[in-house]
Amino acid sequence: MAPAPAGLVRALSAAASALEGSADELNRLDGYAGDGDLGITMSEAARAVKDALAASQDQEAAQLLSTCGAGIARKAPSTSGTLVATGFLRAAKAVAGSNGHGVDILEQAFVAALGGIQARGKAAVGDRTLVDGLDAVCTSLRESLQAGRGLGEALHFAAAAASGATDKTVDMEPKVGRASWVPQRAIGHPDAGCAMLAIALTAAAAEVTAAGPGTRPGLIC
Amino acid sequence: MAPAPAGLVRALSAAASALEGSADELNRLDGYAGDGDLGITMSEAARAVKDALAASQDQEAAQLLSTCGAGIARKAPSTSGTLVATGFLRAAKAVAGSNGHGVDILEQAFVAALGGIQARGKAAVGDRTLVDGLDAVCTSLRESLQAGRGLGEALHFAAAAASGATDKTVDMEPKVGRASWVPQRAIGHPDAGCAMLAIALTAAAAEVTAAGPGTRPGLIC
Amino acid sequence: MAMQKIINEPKAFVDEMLEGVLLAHPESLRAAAPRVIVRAGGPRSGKVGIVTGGGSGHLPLFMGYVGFGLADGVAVGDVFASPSSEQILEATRAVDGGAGVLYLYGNYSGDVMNFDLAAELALAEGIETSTVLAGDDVASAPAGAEGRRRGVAGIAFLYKVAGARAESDGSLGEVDAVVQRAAAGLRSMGVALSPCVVPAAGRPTFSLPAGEMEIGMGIHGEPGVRRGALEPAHQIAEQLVDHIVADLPYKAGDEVAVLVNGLGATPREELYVLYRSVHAALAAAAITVRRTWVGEYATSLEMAGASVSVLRLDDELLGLLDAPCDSPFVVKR
Amino acid sequence: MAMQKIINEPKAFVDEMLEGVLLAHPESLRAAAPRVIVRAGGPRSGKVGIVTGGGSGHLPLFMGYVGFGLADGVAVGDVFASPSSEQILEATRAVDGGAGVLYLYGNYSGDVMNFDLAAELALAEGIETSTVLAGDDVASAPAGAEGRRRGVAGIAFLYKVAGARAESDGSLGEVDAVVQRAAAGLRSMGVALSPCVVPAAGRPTFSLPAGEMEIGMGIHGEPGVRRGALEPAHQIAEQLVDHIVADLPYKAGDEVAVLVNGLGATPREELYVLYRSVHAALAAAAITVRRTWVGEYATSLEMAGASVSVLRLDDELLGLLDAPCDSPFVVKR
Ligand SMILES: Nc1ncnc2c1ncn2[C@@H]1O[C@H](COP(=O)(O)OP(=O)(O)O)[C@@H](O)[C@H]1O
Ligand SMILES: Nc1ncnc2c1ncn2[C@@H]1O[C@H](COP(=O)(O)OP(=O)(O)O)[C@@H](O)[C@H]1O
Ligand SMILES: [Mg+2]
Ligand SMILES: [Mg+2]
Ligand SMILES: [Mg+2]
Ligand SMILES: [Mg+2]
Repeated sequence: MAPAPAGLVRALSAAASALEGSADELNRLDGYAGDGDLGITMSEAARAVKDALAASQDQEAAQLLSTCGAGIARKAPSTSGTLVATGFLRAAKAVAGSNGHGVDILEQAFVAALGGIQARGKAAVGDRTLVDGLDAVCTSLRESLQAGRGLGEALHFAAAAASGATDKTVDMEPKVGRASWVPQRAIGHPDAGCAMLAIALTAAAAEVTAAGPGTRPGLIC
Repeated sequence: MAPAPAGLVRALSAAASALEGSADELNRLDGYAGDGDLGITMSEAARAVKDALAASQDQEAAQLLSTCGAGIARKAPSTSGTLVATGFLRAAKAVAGSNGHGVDILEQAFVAALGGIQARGKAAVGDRTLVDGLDAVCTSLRESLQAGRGLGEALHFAAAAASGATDKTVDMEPKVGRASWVPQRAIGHPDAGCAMLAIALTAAAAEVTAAGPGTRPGLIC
Repeated sequence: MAMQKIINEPKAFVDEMLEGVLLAHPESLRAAAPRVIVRAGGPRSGKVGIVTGGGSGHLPLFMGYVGFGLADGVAVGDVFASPSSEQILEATRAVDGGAGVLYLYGNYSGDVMNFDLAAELALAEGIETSTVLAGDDVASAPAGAEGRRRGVAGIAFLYKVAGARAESDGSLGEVDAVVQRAAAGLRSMGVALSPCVVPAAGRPTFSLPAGEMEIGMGIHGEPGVRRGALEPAHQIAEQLVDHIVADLPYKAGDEVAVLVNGLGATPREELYVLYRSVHAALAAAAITVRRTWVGEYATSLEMAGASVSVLRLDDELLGLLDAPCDSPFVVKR
Repeated sequence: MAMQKIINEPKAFVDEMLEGVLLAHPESLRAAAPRVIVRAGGPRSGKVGIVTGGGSGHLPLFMGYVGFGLADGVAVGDVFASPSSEQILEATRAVDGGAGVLYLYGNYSGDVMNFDLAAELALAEGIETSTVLAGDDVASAPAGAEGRRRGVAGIAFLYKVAGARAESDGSLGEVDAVVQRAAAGLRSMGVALSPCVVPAAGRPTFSLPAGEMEIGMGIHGEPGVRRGALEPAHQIAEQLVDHIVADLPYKAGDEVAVLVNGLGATPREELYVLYRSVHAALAAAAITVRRTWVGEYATSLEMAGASVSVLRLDDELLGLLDAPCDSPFVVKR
């Protein structure tokens, strides 16, 4: 049993910190047409991730992702929290059953997460949710795989794709969740869940790039 | 059956108007240590008096006072309203059973009112209530009687006595009613019920003096 | 401050409220006269009638306690103002079942005078009455001057006791005696966190800056014993319990019923947070809580705050508290 | 705006509230797991269990509906936040009497996901579940999109119906069917007059200037359909009833039960003033009110405002509404 790579631990930790630091911003975005609590929820989720990381010394990647998912499900059981937890749990399964090494396994993890989130939340691409962002991320990772990009570079491309998807939601009508109750009030602002994904991925990418030569490059194994 | 004298009707009407006009002031005074509703109550009482006056054409004085008392009891059943109603009802009885003409019958009416109010409210002179004002008014009317003053003059002296009694309450501790729950908060302000009596009497006195030669001078009969 | 109220003309507030109540609960309540509400079934012959009354703006007080196992009739005053003796007399006539009528209400001088007047008029008509005043607010007068204290939420326990004893066919003297005993062992104290607005006045009854509280404030906004910075729930609970326990005094080993009452705007959740510490403070004094009521039993329109009431129990009182009661506002099984 | 709240540490609010509830009502409620509250008596073998849950801050929703003739267990979330699937699963296990478990809660995506997840886990353990969502708020999605509507105070009627049918030993399918029928004929709409403050946030959930109101606002402060000048009670009533009646549509001759619910700070008196006009508006549409509930059945902390819910009745539903129920928060005889 190999312990989880330091790159994964650092990426998750950086994403968690970025979400905690963006709590007010996320509350504000969720407040336009939702109930303004996404920042609170994601702070809880971030704390669950950090708790999992603190106890991760001997865990392999799949187990760590699964611990994160279970913790988020317990501590942050809102819509986005439950979906993100589902994503972690599905990613954990995908990773455990794979022989991939780099971008390939990252892509498998995200595709599995997206599948789980869509099964649970029943949102389609275009409904103006974090599914839009995840879908763009999966597409980007597939392209990076084909283009033979390295892990760090692929992560930057994925973060950019999530940001781009977030920008596109500004003009979209929400079709599911709280925001769908007053769809017109959402227009003109980006979807909060999508923005959350972009913030997390941007922080993860920056961290992995910044990781010095002493750290292992691999993210999953 | 003689109809009520015009002087009585005008005096009561003037007192009622003065109380309506002082509603905010009375609420304010009652608010220092009471519940701040004396102005509301006295406005209701004033309306009851005006209703009684409007239907008074053929009533004699005792009946008019009794109608006022019943109306106040029905419309303004707070502490002060109930006491004032009791005063009117007792005054009506005193007036009906008397052969007085001027200051003598006025004195009898006020003594009866004071007796009824003390029987109902159980406040002694010095407890910082409208009983203090009424007691001073009774003393003043007795003096006016002995000094052979006319009705108008006696009323002015009575109003002055009520004002003087009100001033004295500023330094007194309340012993009964709402204000007794926080006696220290009343100190420095006059008792609201006492002030109410002074306002009513002052207006009545001014009105009786201002009444031209066309009006009958008698107040009660 | 505009009035954030769901009302029509402020002057019509009380009468429209009454119309709504009668439309909503025709099977339970009826008007015996204007602003006089009695149980729909009419008086049960031989049962002691119970009449209460007081100002509006305190629901479920007073009207909410008209029902089976509670009171029989109520005289409804204007907001925060006494009903008239005429209304009280009408209620007395309507509930008289030949066994006499108990007057049970709060110790406010306007109410006392009007109930006393009604009692004289009722006696002249051959209806015997007896009076018990709730004067449970320890903040309103010192020990030794209990007779001057105002009545607050603790009266809910007295209705329960009185109504249960009357339903079990106690005589007027028996009902009076047990309610007097309950009243003698009943103490309350409250804290206000924000004022309310009387519709006809249109202004707050008092001003209390955000971040402050007033301990001992009365349910009409009568000034309390101390104003200061808002404290945590456990400190509020400890102060209220200290005042209450010191006053009777309750003894170690006593069994009590406790009521944590919301004044209007305070969420039920906060009342339970408060009760948690009330329970602990009583336990620290070796006083055992046998029954707990938490909710809105006596309000002051939309005032924020709460009060704590403690009733010393004996076997009879406990049994009467546990008897069923049923009004559109207060139900116990 | 400081928080005028009787609390200790905001973070401890939900757990201290729960401690208070369990101290106050040990004969009625017990904790089956952290933040999982069930009836003290445990599951009755052969009876369908009913589990509900949702965010805190809405008392008596959701916990207050755990009792005889109502629900059996509740998963308690943070303020305005869903409980976890783990809590729901614990509640499910604790109330299972072998006849299956009904999930009855409000249509919020966080809650839906967690209840669905719990249902999958329960089924894996051999406990059959069935789900009915309250989605009664007509302001939250247009006709044709009923499935997207959020649940508000009308769920009180659904608990009553579900609980009564389960107590009379209906099968899971029978209980589910009658509650679905009730839910299909249930519509609500509300108006908010002031925001509330979530303790952990410390700020109002939204801002609403004095003198304004928001029609159709959700119970967590979700934006409504129209904001404007505060209107008289009768105009508010007419608008709410118009939206509700137009939506189902209720037909002339229909018989209904009506709930006028206070959101937290609005006095009971105002609810009755509102009901007076609701009754008139329904009568104008030739709809007969057979039962009326007025009070706080689903709150939003100290939010000011009210909602109106209308349930179309048939004989079975009327009978189930009239059956007794008994929880520390909701009692009907
Ligand atoms: N059915 C869904 N599937 C995927 N994402 C969703 C869905 N519903 C909402 N979301 C996402 O969740 C975000 C809101 O999350 P959150 O604030 O936790 O929800 P809530 O407060 O309503 O429980 C939205 O901005 C959106 O991106
Ligand atoms: N027992 C009493 N006897 C005589 N006057 C009293 C008594 N109690 C109070 N008052 C007078 O009544 C005034 C308050 O009247 P009011 O505001 O109507 O009372 P409340 O609002 O308490 O019913 C006091 O200022 C005092 O003058
Ligand atoms: Mg949200
Ligand atoms: Mg007063
Ligand atoms: Mg008063
Ligand atoms: Mg939320």
